[in-house]
Amino acid sequence: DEVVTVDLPATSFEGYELEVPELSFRTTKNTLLQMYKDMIIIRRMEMASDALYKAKKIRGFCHLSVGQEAIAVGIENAINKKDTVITSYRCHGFTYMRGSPVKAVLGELMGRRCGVSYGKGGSMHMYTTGFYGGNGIVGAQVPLGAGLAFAHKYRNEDNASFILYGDGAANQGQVFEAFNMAKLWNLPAIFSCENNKYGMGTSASRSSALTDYYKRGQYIPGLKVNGMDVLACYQASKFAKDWAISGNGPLVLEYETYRYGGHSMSDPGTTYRTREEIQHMRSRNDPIAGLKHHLLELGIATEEEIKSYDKAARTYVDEQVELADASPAPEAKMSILFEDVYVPGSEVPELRGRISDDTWSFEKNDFSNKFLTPSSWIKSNGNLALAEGKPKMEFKKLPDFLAWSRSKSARNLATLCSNSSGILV
Amino acid sequence: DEVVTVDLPATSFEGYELEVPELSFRTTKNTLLQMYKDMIIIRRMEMASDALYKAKKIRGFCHLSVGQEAIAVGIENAINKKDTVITSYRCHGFTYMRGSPVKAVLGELMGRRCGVSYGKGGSMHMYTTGFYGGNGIVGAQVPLGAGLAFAHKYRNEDNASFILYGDGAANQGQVFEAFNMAKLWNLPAIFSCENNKYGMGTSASRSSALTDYYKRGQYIPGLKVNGMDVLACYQASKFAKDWAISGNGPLVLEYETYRYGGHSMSDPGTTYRTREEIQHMRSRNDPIAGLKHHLLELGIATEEEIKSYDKAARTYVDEQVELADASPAPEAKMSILFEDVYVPGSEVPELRGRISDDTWSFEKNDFSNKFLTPSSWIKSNGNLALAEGKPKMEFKKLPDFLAWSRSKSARNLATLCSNSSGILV
Amino acid sequence: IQVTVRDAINNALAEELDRDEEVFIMGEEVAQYNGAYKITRGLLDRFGEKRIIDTPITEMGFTGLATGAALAGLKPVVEFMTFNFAMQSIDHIINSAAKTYYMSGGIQPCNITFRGPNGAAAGVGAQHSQDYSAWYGSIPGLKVVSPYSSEDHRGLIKASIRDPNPVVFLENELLYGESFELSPEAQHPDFTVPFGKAKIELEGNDITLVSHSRNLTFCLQAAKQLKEEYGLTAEVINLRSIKPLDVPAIVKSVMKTNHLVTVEAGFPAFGVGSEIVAQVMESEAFDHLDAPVERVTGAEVPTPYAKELEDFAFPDQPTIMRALKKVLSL
Amino acid sequence: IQVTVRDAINNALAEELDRDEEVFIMGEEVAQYNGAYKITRGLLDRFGEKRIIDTPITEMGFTGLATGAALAGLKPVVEFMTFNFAMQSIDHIINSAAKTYYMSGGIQPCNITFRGPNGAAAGVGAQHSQDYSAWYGSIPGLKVVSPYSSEDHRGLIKASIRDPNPVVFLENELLYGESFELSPEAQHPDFTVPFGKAKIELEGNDITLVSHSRNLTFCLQAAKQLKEEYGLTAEVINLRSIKPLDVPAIVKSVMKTNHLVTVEAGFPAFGVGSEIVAQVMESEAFDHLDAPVERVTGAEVPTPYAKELEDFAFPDQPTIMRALKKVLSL
Ligand SMILES: Cc1ncc(C[n+]2csc(CCOP(=O)(O)OP(=O)(O)O)c2C)c(N)n1
Ligand SMILES: Cc1ncc(C[n+]2csc(CCOP(=O)(O)OP(=O)(O)O)c2C)c(N)n1
Ligand SMILES: [Mg+2]
Ligand SMILES: [Mg+2]
Repeated sequence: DEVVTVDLPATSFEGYELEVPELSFRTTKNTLLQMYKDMIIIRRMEMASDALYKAKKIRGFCHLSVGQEAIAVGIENAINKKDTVITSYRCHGFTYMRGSPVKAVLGELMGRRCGVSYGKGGSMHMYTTGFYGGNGIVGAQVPLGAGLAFAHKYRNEDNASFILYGDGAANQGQVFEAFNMAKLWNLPAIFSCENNKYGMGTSASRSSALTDYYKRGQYIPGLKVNGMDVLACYQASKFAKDWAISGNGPLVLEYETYRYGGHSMSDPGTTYRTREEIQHMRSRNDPIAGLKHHLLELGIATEEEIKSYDKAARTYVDEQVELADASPAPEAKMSILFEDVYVPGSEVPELRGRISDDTWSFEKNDFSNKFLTPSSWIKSNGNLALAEGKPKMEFKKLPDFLAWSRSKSARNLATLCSNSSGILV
Repeated sequence: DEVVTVDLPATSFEGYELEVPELSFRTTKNTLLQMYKDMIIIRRMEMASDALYKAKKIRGFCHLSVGQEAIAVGIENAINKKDTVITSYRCHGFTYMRGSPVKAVLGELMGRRCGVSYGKGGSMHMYTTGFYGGNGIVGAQVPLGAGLAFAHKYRNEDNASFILYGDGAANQGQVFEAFNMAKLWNLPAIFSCENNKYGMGTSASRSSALTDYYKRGQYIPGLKVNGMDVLACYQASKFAKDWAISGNGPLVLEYETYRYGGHSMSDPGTTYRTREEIQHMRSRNDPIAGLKHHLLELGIATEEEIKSYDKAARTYVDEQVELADASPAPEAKMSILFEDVYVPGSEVPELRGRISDDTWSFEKNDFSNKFLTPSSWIKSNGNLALAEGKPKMEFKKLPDFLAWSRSKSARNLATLCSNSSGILV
Repeated sequence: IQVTVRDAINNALAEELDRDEEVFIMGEEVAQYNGAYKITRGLLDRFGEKRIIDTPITEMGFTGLATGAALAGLKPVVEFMTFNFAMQSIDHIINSAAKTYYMSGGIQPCNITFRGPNGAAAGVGAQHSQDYSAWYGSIPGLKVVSPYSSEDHRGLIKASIRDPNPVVFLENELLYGESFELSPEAQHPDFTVPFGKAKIELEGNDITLVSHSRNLTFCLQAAKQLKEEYGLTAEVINLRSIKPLDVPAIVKSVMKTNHLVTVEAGFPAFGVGSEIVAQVMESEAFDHLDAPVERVTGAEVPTPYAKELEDFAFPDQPTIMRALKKVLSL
Repeated sequence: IQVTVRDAINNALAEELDRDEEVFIMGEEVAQYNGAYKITRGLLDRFGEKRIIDTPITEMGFTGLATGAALAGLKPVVEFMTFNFAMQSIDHIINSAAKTYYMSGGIQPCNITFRGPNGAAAGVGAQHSQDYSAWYGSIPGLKVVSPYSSEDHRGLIKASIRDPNPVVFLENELLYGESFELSPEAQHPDFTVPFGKAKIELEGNDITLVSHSRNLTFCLQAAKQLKEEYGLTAEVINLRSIKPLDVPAIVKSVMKTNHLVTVEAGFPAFGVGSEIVAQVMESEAFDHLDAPVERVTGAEVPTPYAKELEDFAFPDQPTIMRALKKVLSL
């Protein structure tokens, strides 16, 4: 794998109480190629989600990151699997980068059993090894992420926690509480603000008295990064990880970025900003176009090759869409409904359904009061749940629950979501 | 009333993104005398509370401000009755300064009907005109106080809101949320940190990554003030009010101070700090001794006169203690228990006591289900509540509730708590 | 006229803003964006920035700030994008708003209205689907309403804003687009619905169905089915208020029908139905019950995303039918 | 041996800290100050700063941080100075801790224990006196316990720390100094009390008294008085767990005694008693009830400060006696 030198423009970084990272750095051709592939897959995946949403195959909320791909890709390429990442609901790209197949992300979005959260979490709640969600409460992930950093420190691990939050979230009080503890306790926490200029329909300057998000740690050094340039994101994230594991404590990163689409599927995204603004960002600052330019310039790939990657990505994502769409939804059974409320083996004796007859007993692995229910009901009411007889709790392969404390159960996604096109991942 | 010139030492202030107030200012002899009298009454009152607590006449929590008197006194003398003040639970001095007789403060502490909150609030919950409590949840008063400032602005009033909170409270996330909104909306909010160096047993440096509390508004200018010097407190508070009503928006003040006693009555206050430290502050920095020195130096009072003030203060507070102690507790009646849950005339139909028979009907002004209760119970159980017959709700004089929105019902404290020694207040 | 719940709230807010200078609206996206669910559409244009205020995403901060403004005598209407986010600021709703009048011995009122959608929408997952009726309903000092029809919403939002106490006004996102007839009386600018008065949506003789908010829809459907299939009539009671709870109306109905089913979308334990059962047992209606009360509730699970499972998570017509049939031994 | 509740918790915490490196304690004043109520006395000296951690006063922040550490596999024990302050961070307890295992489809557990005094102490006013049993008890994904004796506290705190789910452990400040006999079995380092198993504190035949935490004291006093004055025996049930609730134990007892009184310190509406009544009505015990269940609860008021009024705010022996006599028609 050939080594290349990347020269970032001086505008890539702005520092607050620190020296900005080197603008020139060495990496390999394959690393750059991989970043390209990662970004185009994420974009394709998000575009597929958009289409699936419009086809009414995805319900509820769905927050896409088209335009912001460089951040997830830059970070993941700079860290290792033992580092930890936590984000807001805008999490699909991160979920993919942290190891989930596209099919599992899309499966989750479509509420399928093959989804990364078995269809139980939905768009905002995805988890993989080293990835702690997808969080739906704006700002809540920030102290949670500080807790991940705390755990790294507690265990003397040489790892850092990357904590992503938006410009809107940056005003939540708990962010400042997390800053304070992280600084007091010198935690390897990388507070990473994805400043995409808007929180829903509110522009940064209407939500934040100080829009220099990289300075808002005040007593924590900060770094502003061009979040539309994956190479700057990569270099900044490497710097950040080094910073944290060198015992410097927390750091506040601000990735300046832009979301091309609306806040979520119900927001056209055009009432509070101009089409020109969006168009400007897309045409002048697109992270994928930007990296493509580098690949060509550095002679890493030809136009021809890049086209083939783009095509392969489309094919791969299309296949994953099909696989996910062909996958079944969770069975409409009470045994599945009540699964995962408590860790197997430690359940409460019963959980109640919508009426007393639907009370589920974990001991019986069946309805609690089955025999109190007039049998006539079972036939007449057309309710699957009651008619299902004695469903078997399908325990997913989970390690002994007492052993879980040490490592999050590594779920073997491969068995659930086999990838077909191997070329890209 | 004669005008005098006060020259503060240069160490009185430290500024952050602003020019510190003038060190030399003119005031009147009477103003200085009044400040002295205010401080010695507060100290006497707090000492009386200490004694009453030890005599088990005060229950639960009780947080004294001995050592911190200069802040309440400095602020009140710098503002007017239409300005607003809100504090933490350490509120007795402020309650007094905002117009409550000592008897009403002590009455509240002793849980008497003559208490400033009619005995319902206790040590941490006192309210008078322009004073919005005494708040028991650390930090909660900060956004509440920003709301007071919001109301000033909404009504185009030339007033400011002084929002007192501790060094411990300064880390609560909602403080930062309040900072942000106050700055965004340019509210006349004076965020006033009483830095007494400890939050319970935790020293500032163990709770706060940045102990320069006057800088923690970051994008809000700040001023550190010698909180042990009432003249510095006075001048800073005047400056702050001027700042706010001149349309400059919020300001963060830090009054550096010290509490001589423990955090509350159950804390000896000596396990987390040395006796030397306490002794040093008491003997070198006491605000009362400091002002006395000025009074003598400026020829405002003689040693003799000061002794007479001290004596008068003692006499006054002793009398108020007696009056308060001679006042009755709230009558142990259900009508009193259920009073004040809702504004009169807008109550819910019933509130429930500890058992269904004790359900109180506001319509009947009696127990709801009186006639369901076997009459034998009323005699046999010895429960006052049930035996009381038809108590009359004693509505306190409250204006029409729809008119309340405009001005907080000005309770005529005088009728409840008549002062005897007039010389001092 | 037919009016959607959305328009009913919107108009009522506009009228109250017109009526009283001290009323203002504060919340995330309420102004320029016209509300996440468009409840405040047009209000910024009409009333300006002073009265319709976009906040940063800082629930604890703006809830506290609005409560402080209420202590100063203003009459804030605080919109939560959903009540799930009010869990961040519930301390202010309870400790700063609900308890202050009492703690002050009756000298410090707090006229504030907290409103927004409560409970689940469709497919929004576990963190966005909780129903807080029982939690708020347990707090003395608060009034809590959970309206159903456009008339309910209109009358109760006006009553809430005019009430001198803090009120929690629980809406339902899935009702916003529903249309209901608005009677001529209800169109009056001073039309209010009193707190604590349930409404009989359908009279009946054989069983009482008690519910609030969106589940009334399913109750009315089930009542219709019961009539069609068994010739029996259900009396359907719309609680409208959670605190105070109109137990007398329930008792009266049960004394007529001798059967009771409660329907709500909250978690089953310590819920609205539980309290109704407990109070019915304490009442004269108890001796009139011919069968145990059946509670229809949300299922005892964090709300699952997949529709196949979510369908088991909240009451629907078939489940209510099962309850009716069980209680009536059909 | 006789052991205070304080020492029982303290010792159990020490043993669990010894047993498992991944257990740590975090909270305000837990380390250098030895705990606001001295529950963690001596633990800093013994286990050091890494394991016993003083936090700033930032409930939302440190609850979130500890929950994050639990997601990473550590086993935090979070002390709230009182559960009243946990209202600031209840969003993390519920949305971040309780719901995550479900939202992840069972791949992301969260082993965390939230503990501290719940409900009222003496004379601490309205903001420091709320009882949160029913609120937490309604949340699927949480386990909630409210122990009474030293044995309960010891066994349940160990069970909570070892349980792989989030547990809310509700203590009572006024119990800390109370002494209880600790049996030899209970002294074993692996002694745990199972979740959801009520304990019969006193056997009896004429009426069942169900309670939790400190109110057991008054229940036992009332049972004694009932015996002395009327020769009747009450069966006193200590719930120990709020979620899961040991309804079978209540049902069994009621089928024997035919009478039931519940006693709790929370607000009456949507409370522990309400749920018990509702579940008893759904059970076989219903037909065995000879009188309506009576609920003894906290009064429906923000807690008043003055003792004369506070005395009306929470259950006591005379009030329980009134309930017993009412239900038994004495
Ligand atoms: C506590 C809370 N308040 C409000 C919301 C509703 N909400 C979801 S996303 C969002 C905007 C967040 O903006 P930002 O942090 O900038 O992130 P972005 O969407 O731009 O990635 C809001 C208000 C929420 N989910 N949680
Ligand atoms: C939210 C909350 N957390 C914890 C407490 C308990 N508590 C009461 S006072 C206090 C210390 C506050 O210190 P500081 O803000 O410095 O004020 P000071 O007591 O020094 O005046 C604590 C932790 C509380 N009342 N509220
Ligand atoms: Mg944003
Ligand atoms: Mg302090």
